[in-house]
Amino acid sequence: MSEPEDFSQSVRTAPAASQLILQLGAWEGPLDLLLTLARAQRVDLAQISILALVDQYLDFIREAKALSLELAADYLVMAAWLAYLKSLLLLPKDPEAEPDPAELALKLQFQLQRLEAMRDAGQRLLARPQLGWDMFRRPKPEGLATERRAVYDCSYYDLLTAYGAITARRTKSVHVVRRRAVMALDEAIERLEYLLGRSLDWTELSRFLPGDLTDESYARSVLASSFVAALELTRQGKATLSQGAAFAPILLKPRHDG
Amino acid sequence: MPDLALTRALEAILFAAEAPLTLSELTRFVGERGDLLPALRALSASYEPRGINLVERGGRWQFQTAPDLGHYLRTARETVKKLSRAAVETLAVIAYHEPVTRPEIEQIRGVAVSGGTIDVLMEAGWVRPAGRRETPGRPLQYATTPEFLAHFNLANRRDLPGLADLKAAGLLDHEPPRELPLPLGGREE
Amino acid sequence: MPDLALTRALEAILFAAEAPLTLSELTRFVGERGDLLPALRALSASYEPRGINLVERGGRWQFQTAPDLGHYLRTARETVKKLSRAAVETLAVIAYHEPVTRPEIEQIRGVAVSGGTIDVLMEAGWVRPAGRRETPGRPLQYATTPEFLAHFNLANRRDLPGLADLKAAGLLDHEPPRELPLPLGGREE
Repeated sequence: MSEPEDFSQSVRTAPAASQLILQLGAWEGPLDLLLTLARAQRVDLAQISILALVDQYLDFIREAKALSLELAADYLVMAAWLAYLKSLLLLPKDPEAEPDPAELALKLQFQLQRLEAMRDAGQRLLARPQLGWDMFRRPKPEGLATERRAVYDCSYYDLLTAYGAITARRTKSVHVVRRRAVMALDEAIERLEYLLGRSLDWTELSRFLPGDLTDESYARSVLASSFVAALELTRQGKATLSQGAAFAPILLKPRHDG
Repeated sequence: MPDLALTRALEAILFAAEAPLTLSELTRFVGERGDLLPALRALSASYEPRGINLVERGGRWQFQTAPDLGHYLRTARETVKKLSRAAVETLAVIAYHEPVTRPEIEQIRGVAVSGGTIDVLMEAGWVRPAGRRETPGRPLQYATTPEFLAHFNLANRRDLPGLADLKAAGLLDHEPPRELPLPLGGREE
Repeated sequence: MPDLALTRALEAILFAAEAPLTLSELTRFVGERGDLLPALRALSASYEPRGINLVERGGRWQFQTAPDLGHYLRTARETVKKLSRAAVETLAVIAYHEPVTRPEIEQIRGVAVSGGTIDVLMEAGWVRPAGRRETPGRPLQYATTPEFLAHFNLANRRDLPGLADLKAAGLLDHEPPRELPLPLGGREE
């Protein structure tokens, strides 16, 4: 083998701690380092001796410290934890021990196996055919058209109500005031003045009203207009008004001296 | 079919190409392999019955969907829209007074009718242009369509209730009020 | 092959589509025609020897070039961005354990996962947030996308390499109740 070996190869062939130290910084944390050490044992991770692995890790940390290499805190925390695990594993088996050191060792083993499995899976994924490298899709597909078609919602009721509303509005807008039967004031004045000129003495206002008033509303209009006409003629000095008491008949007499 | 490996390569190249390719462009991709034309022709023939065809257009080869399948590449997605009040009223006026011109609709509604309102009704398929009125200006008339009758479940226009019916049904809400009309201009909604 | 007209329609639709299509999207274009799956499978089989393949990836159907022909097509194309080791590992953890929370990813990898790593995977369109875990703190979960499956030519998650073995070995179990108090390093990449 004349080709320069890659690092993992060299670990496998010569798992000396000094060589590992040269690679410090190549690991993604303590678990990664542990996995590298475990692989260096060249046994199935399921069969690995956790005790031997712990020793290797502790040796590595010790040597690194001896070389005054900066060690990240988590490597030291892991070292402390592994030293603790090692002491538990070496003590006579205590069935009451909590946590159970054998179980802890199994969990560590499980974690290493799982990390290795995931690392392997990642490589197998990358080895698969990839889109944009092995397979290609059409770069400029024409695309599928989705036409948005509006469906209008309008019920029969809506339609009829709308027409009802229009009709109502329309009748309103063309509303014509019905021509009511009224006697205009001008007409009343003219009429009263004429009739008054022919009378001589006090005469009841009602006597001046037309006698054939069948339309009641017209009759009221005539009465009102004639009363106002009487007031107007009095103001003009053409007539004199008199009333004996409240609600008594209103009397009217012409004045000729004005 | 000639060389299967060549045919597959041509297939993949033409599929992934950004634009139709000439013979010389194809040669650049597959390398010198002799005359590509027989392979392309065989490939094209093998696609003939499929929904995708391989065609030559002006010396350039390309895949395209079979010309008879265009209608599958579109789909309609329906969205329900509520008609505006102006549109419902306009529709009602057209239904009751058809054929009716736009000025007439405006006069009846007492409001200017925007072109968009009638467009919406035509889009809905309920209103159609119904010839021109033979009066000065020859205004366009509008009428309802058979779809209008179908949508409102009417046998014909005579099924529309008359004013008396509307009043009886309480749809002609109130009688014209007794008081004088307010001295207002055009009343818009 | 079943109904030729249906098969041709499916072919044309999938060819023209801008993105892989689900069964229900296909149904929208071809109309109600019963179960499309047998037709798609037959069509897919008929393309198997060709340079273009019809494949199902994460429930979505698409045409793509055959994986062995990439070398004809690469020339003009940019090479796939190289993923960092941390990103590849994180992607594998998410794919094999999904849905998985960030603390779980960190537990498995033994390293704190930088935000950037998951970002890169989300930007590639391979990973998506997949709701929150209903446990204290309601941590966000991550899962892979159909594009992830399509990118790595996987029909579905069951096609993940070695998945069955890993499952059988119990390596995909969410660990025994108590996790190891392993310290997480702050370093990654």
